[in-house]
Amino acid sequence: MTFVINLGLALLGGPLLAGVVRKMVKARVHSRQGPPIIQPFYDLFKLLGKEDLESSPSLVLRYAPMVALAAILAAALLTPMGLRPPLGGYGDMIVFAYFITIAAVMIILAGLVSASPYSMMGAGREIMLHLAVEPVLIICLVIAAIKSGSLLMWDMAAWNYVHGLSINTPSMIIGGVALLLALQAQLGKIPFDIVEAETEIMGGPLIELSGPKLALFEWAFFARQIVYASVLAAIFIPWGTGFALPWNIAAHLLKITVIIVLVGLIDVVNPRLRVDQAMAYFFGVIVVALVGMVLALLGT
Amino acid sequence: MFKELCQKSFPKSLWVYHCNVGACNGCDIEVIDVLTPYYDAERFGIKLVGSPRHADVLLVCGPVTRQVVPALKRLYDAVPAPKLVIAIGSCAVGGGIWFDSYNVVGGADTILPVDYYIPGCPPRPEAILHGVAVALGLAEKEIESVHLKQLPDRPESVPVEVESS
Amino acid sequence: MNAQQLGQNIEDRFGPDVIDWNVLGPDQLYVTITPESLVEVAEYLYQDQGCRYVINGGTDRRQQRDAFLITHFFAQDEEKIYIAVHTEVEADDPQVDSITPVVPAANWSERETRDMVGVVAVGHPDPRRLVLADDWPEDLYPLRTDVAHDIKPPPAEGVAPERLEPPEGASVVPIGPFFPVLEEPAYFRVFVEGEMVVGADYRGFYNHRGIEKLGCSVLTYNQIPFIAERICGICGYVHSCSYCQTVERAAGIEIPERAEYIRTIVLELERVQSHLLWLGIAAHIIGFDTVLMQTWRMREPLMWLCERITGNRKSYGMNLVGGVRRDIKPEIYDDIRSVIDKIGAEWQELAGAIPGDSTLMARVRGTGILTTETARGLGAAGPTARGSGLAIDVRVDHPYAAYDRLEVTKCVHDSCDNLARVLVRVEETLDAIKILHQALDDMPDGPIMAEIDEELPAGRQAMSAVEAPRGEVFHWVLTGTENRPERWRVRAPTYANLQNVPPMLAGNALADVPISIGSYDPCFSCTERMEVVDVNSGQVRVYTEEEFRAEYDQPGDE
Amino acid sequence: MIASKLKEAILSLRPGRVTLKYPFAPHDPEEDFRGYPELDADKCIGCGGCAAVCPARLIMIQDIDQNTRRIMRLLERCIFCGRCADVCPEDAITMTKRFELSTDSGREDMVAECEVFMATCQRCGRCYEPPTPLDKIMEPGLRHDEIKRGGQDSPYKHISSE
Amino acid sequence: MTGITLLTSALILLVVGAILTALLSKSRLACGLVAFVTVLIASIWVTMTAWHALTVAPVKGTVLLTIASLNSSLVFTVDGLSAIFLLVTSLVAVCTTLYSIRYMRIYQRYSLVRYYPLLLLFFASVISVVSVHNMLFFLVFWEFMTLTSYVLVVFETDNAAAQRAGLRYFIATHIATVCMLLATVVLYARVGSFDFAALQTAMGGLMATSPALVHLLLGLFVIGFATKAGILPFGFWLPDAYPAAPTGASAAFAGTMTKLGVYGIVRVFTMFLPMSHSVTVWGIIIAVIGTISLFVAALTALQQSDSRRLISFNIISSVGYMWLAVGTGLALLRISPPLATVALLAGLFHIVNGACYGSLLFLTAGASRYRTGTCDLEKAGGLMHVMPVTAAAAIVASLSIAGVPPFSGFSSKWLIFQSSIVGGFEIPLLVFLAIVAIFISAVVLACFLRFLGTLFLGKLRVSPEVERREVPVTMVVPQVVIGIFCILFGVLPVVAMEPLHRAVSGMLPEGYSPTFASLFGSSPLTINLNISGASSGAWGAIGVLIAFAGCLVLAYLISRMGGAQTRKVPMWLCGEEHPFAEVRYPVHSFLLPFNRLFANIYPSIPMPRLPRPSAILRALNIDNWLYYPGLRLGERIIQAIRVTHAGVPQLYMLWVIVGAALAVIVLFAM
Repeated sequence: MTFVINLGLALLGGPLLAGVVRKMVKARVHSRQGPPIIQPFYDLFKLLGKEDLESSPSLVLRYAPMVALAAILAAALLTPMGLRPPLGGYGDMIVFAYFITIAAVMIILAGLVSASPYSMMGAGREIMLHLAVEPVLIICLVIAAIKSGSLLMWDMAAWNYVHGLSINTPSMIIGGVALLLALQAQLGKIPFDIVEAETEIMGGPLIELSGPKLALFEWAFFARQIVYASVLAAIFIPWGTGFALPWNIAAHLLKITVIIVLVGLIDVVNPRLRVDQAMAYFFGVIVVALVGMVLALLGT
Repeated sequence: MFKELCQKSFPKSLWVYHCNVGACNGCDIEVIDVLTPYYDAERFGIKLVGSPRHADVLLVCGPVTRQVVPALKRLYDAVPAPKLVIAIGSCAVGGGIWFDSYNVVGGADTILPVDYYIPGCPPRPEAILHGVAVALGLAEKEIESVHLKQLPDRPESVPVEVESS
Repeated sequence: MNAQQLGQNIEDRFGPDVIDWNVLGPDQLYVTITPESLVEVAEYLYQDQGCRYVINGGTDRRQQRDAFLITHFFAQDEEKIYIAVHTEVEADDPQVDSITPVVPAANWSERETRDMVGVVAVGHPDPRRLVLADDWPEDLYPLRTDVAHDIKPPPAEGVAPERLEPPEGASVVPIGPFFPVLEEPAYFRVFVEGEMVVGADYRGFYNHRGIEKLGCSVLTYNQIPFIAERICGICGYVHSCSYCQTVERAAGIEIPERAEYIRTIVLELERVQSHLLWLGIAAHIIGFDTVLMQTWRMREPLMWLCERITGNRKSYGMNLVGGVRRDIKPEIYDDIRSVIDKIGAEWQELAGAIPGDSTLMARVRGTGILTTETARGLGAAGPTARGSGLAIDVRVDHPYAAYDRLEVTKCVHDSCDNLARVLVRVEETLDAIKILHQALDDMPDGPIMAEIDEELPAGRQAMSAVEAPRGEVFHWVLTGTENRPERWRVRAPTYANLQNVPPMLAGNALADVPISIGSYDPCFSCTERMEVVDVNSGQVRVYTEEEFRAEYDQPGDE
Repeated sequence: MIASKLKEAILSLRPGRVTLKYPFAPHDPEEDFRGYPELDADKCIGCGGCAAVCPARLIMIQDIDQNTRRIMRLLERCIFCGRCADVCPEDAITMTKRFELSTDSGREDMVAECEVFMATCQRCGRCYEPPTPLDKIMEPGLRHDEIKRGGQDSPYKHISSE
Repeated sequence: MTGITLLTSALILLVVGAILTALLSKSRLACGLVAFVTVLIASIWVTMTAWHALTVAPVKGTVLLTIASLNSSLVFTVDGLSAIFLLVTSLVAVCTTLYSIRYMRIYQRYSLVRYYPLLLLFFASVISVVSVHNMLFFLVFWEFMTLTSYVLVVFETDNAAAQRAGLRYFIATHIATVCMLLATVVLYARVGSFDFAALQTAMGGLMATSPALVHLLLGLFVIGFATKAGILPFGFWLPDAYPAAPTGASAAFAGTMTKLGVYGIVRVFTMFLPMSHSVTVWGIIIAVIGTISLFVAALTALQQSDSRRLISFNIISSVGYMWLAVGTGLALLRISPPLATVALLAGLFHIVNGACYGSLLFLTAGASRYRTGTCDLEKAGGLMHVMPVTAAAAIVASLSIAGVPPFSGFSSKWLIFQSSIVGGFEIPLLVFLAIVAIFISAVVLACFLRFLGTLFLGKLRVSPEVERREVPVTMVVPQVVIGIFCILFGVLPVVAMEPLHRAVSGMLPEGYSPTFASLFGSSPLTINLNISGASSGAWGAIGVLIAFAGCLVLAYLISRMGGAQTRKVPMWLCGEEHPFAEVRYPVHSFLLPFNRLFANIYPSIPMPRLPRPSAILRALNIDNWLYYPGLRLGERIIQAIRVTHAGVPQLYMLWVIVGAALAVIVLFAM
């Protein structure tokens, strides 16, 4: 049951929410009508039916997109999405973080194997951005771990549901804010869509990919949005009724929609930053998160 | 079943790679104009992409100049099938005002198999949208070749049947 | 000092080397000198008289004079003079001294002349043969009169262009010919270390369509405005204007005042739409699509307005030699006013939001630095020059159309970075709206086309310039027989500006390259309407590792 | 920073959705738009003035026999400048507002041909006279027995033939 | 034969083998074969002994040699801890020797008499070092190991760089030995015995009388072991010395010798030091040193373009993880024994894994050198097209060292992170160390992606005379064997953890260590970490893998649902053609902006000021006034320490003399 909900949310909810953002946020700010809400699905299905061009044939390139999507889905199975995660007993936040990393690694590998200067540059940017952003996620999760006394993500979510947001726990608030600040980059949105940067390096690591490979990566990106937003929603934003159907699913959906819309809104009112500027920004965010962690260690 | 779904999705999501093969910029600007709020081609799932690998449609603007021919061929080769080629503007359709210049090879169909033509100098954004609509099957083409003949005994002209060659 | 005095000065200084000189109108000086003295005269004009180099043109006059005519054009902006320095080169020994060593900005055009007309610039620092397509035959010079305009040599296999090698340790990132933010094919070889640019190399001519050849061989005087307009699809009207002005000057045609005002209004409308367009594209380059969408939304009513005034959204087709084809009906004056006022109001708001937008500023401030010295040395034009602190504006310096009766402000910023170029254009747009109001208020009644009774005589020449949105457009026409010019020479602003790209790029992050190139509002189709090819302007500063580190104070790797 | 972003957002949101209904509802061009040049075959006298001034040189005048003159226009490369309409002494050419010219066979569909009946020369006095000396009749057009298409003599091979 | 006889026989066999190979050294193949057979048999014996010690009971042999004057006798004793190292050494020894048979062909110019005999003696000394419980013999064998390895480092006699590296190594490790010797002598002076048990008594006594001296002695031991382990700032010799040796030997060093530094720490602090507050303090110190070391080493590794140097730096960083784990374990020993057990187990587990992937990395780098003749990442690349097995091994090893599930590095790192984060609830500092470690784990990944990306993945890029085929089978087999272990310990960590738990239990005082099931749950497939009753972490490799495989199948089905065709095309370079060499993105360019940020971890050039994107970021950027100054301070300290190790032999001699004098003063002051 939870398997179906988590997978379904990641696989179908991701593109759908992206479609909502494109139509409701992006097009609205652009003063235009915008594509249909299910446009991402059209895009994905179309890509799946396209020819698959191989410029540097290799097994790595062939399987990297599948592994990337699978890793994100596996991470989704570890993420509390309103309910107890189906794989909760098999992996904790560190396993989760590593699956997220695997997905990033696959993008990097795809870029490296493509060997085009643009893809190499994109891969380099992905590594740098990942190095700058991942600590934020880790620190924020550690804050929650300290508060809940467990590294299991559903323990953290449960703690959050029980204790909620309170002025007595500023560390959690800071953690949530830091994670929100980092979310933009983790979701590959402007001002941090530096990795793909269509107008600079033409899709970066994805430049040489076409057809199903591209579709799988795109799908993984959509699913990643849900996973990250779920982490933020379940662990740092309270208002839920614990692990019970169906209201907490609804509440969770509402929360991630709000988060993704917010991210989309930031996306449309900013230009892309350079990778060094982004790294400088994230070192700032890391420091903020560390302050949160110190507070958590001090017991607040 | 899924295969069919994928094929049906193709016209609903046309990713466009726009290439200028020697144009004056007029058509290029109108192509971008089509994406902007008043015309919003994204309604039809059309968006510009940065890599030809991601593209479904090649928008060709301008007369094909001599220097650009090899690059254009490589570009066509870099687009995954199924693909459409749309020639935009009089230059890409027929070579334009410089059709016979020493450095101009001709219209886009001199080099590529072109699927749709959108004449105009530059075509209005509406004309481009109309071309897209024709390509998507949303509209019918509205022109055809004209063959008129003045008859000596009759004051009005009549269309003549001409075998299409 | 006026043109007369300058001519006298040159004669006094060079004596017998000056074969002939005369002045046309108040501001055009034509000097014919011997080939031997060319370099000295150029140096005198460039160094001593503070002239700005414009361009070089080569004309095949073997039928008339058994010689090639080489002409270097200079401009003296303070004194409002254009100077043409003619030299005749013997037909059987087509060689002339290169002035590039003393006038760096002549680099491109001397090579162009060599490739198109076959006159070799002796002593050129970068004499690679790079004109036309890679597979164009060696000894075929398209601009010579005995070469047909529609000659199509068969393609050749295995011809590789000469390319600049990247510095040690750097790799090449090809930007172009097809690159998403370059609307046109242009090919930059950017040398990078990591994401840091250490040099660049430019190769153009993908857009070369042989316009000058068509103008001098198949088209007639009144067909050329339409092809001139298609030199550039964004700001083509400046070219047709400039061409018509040149022919009118050469033939001594006075155009009606109303036609002058109409030209001015359309020119300014074009400037507004071009700057709006540019801001959108520039924002798109740095991923800020909302600005693209919004500026183009603002621009769209203007396009409809242009369609209403001229019958087409762009490539207006308004100009003929002698005036304009269509009148602006008085009943749409108010529509023009309301459209531009609305744009002005929104633009003002946008301009107010820009300085506070720190993410935007992070991308434009301090990037793409083009120093004043480089800009002057390489002859930058228009907003690029004004963004580097050079106060040049043809509308003020060499007034044309109705600009001498209107109040034009030079918008100059001296921070030399991308931000300066943004701000120059932002202010210029507001200024253009003011000018439009003024022109609409002052516009006199009357005819829009001059009466032309007789054919244009052959052998007359004239120069004229127009301030395009991108900078100075310069045309020179030598009238000919058969109802067409014998030679029509065009210099578009991007031609001058592009030579400034390589020095500007070095030291930037690669992520800043597209926006830096974009900040010039480059229009390759303009540049390459003729025969421009460049692999390297010769001014590329390839930084050594030490220089580079010293400059940017970056620590070493170890 | 926030203030600027807000300003931008307000500026963006104020106009609302401006997207036109086109192509589902017509959006006609402004008056005097120069669209598809239509030739009224009844009015044409076959003077060739249009061929003389056409910058794109797309009008061919060809005498098929004693009293039939064919006016062939390859509108595929028309730049819609309207010069032909300007100079036509009979106003046989009008620049219509038609702009929806897209087609799947550009070279065929953009051809317009008209055969003019040239009777014995009763109309001579009304033949084309250029408005100014600059528009005088030149060779292109009248002299050509065949009309070249862009790319016809291209030395390059079509991609599918490789 | 009993266990210990086997061990002794194995040692004798190795010595005999060394003599044989020395005699046979003219015949290169025979020499290699003899060495391999010797090592194989010896390893089997050693493994049997170790397994017995681990599963049944520690084995203690008879007295082989007695030095009455020093009241010492040589007795081989194998307890749980020794057994772990013996097992690792056996595996590494067999694989590297087999590998060397063909690999040494690239050293045609050099006589093998300087290789196999010394390699065998090196293995013998490593085995001996971990099997004695007498400090005197420990130091003797330790010194013997240093000498043999030194000769291996300077194997390329005409390579000046190797000679210099060897000299630095020699001097550094001897200073380390002197430190340890001094400490030992002080303790010996108290109790008159070199036995570990006796030394513990001495330590306990000293603790009561002069705690300062205890701390001094511990410091000397830490310096000694840190030097051997390559821990910064004492391990500065390592990145030069390891690449200098023939790769077979480098792999052996990486698999065994570096780890002995950790072994020593564990021995000294669990066996010598009585349970007290100072254990906690020293645990924290060790953890901090380890973390600094892994931080600096990994970021420096990112800037290397020689594959073996890159690996060497990562070995240091990997040892840093071990120190972090061991330090965490020691720090928590008094506060939370279950957690301490987990941490120590994590450290030992990481040692096992580190030995596997460390040696495997050197083997793959050696294989690429064998084929291409270079270790420069700039000069070769895309080797997966010619050496698929080596490439696969390199991927496995790289993902292991980077700790990507389900490879072995992840299992042990997971335990390290668990123990240090949960331990952070008790000692907050540990959380920060954990975060640094997690971050560095990503850096290591980045580093190895670069290694993989340039050397193995991507377009083939080798000089034309290179043979385009896989390395010989004797070089492939060792890689495969070690690679299997890397995967096995990742997928089924419990297999390794149970014996390790036994070793840890044996090390700790009675009653300190909870049972395996109470800590890690009873499932053989899943680790459900239970500390203080509540579950705090879970890692079920099999379960997660099954789910992951399911997702993979789903992804595969999705990718096939459109029935896409494949077509081969050239690379898209914006339309123009370029020779690949021209557009190839050079290695040193990769990550340049990031490396620039950390370039000054070593050099003294001040940190470049980064432009801030916005005012709000400026406000957020506490790093301006907190982070950078801290970092700079750290750099300066590191710098200062590095400067003292400038590599001038005289300087080191001076240090030795000063140290000795100091020791004498201390001795007589007591």
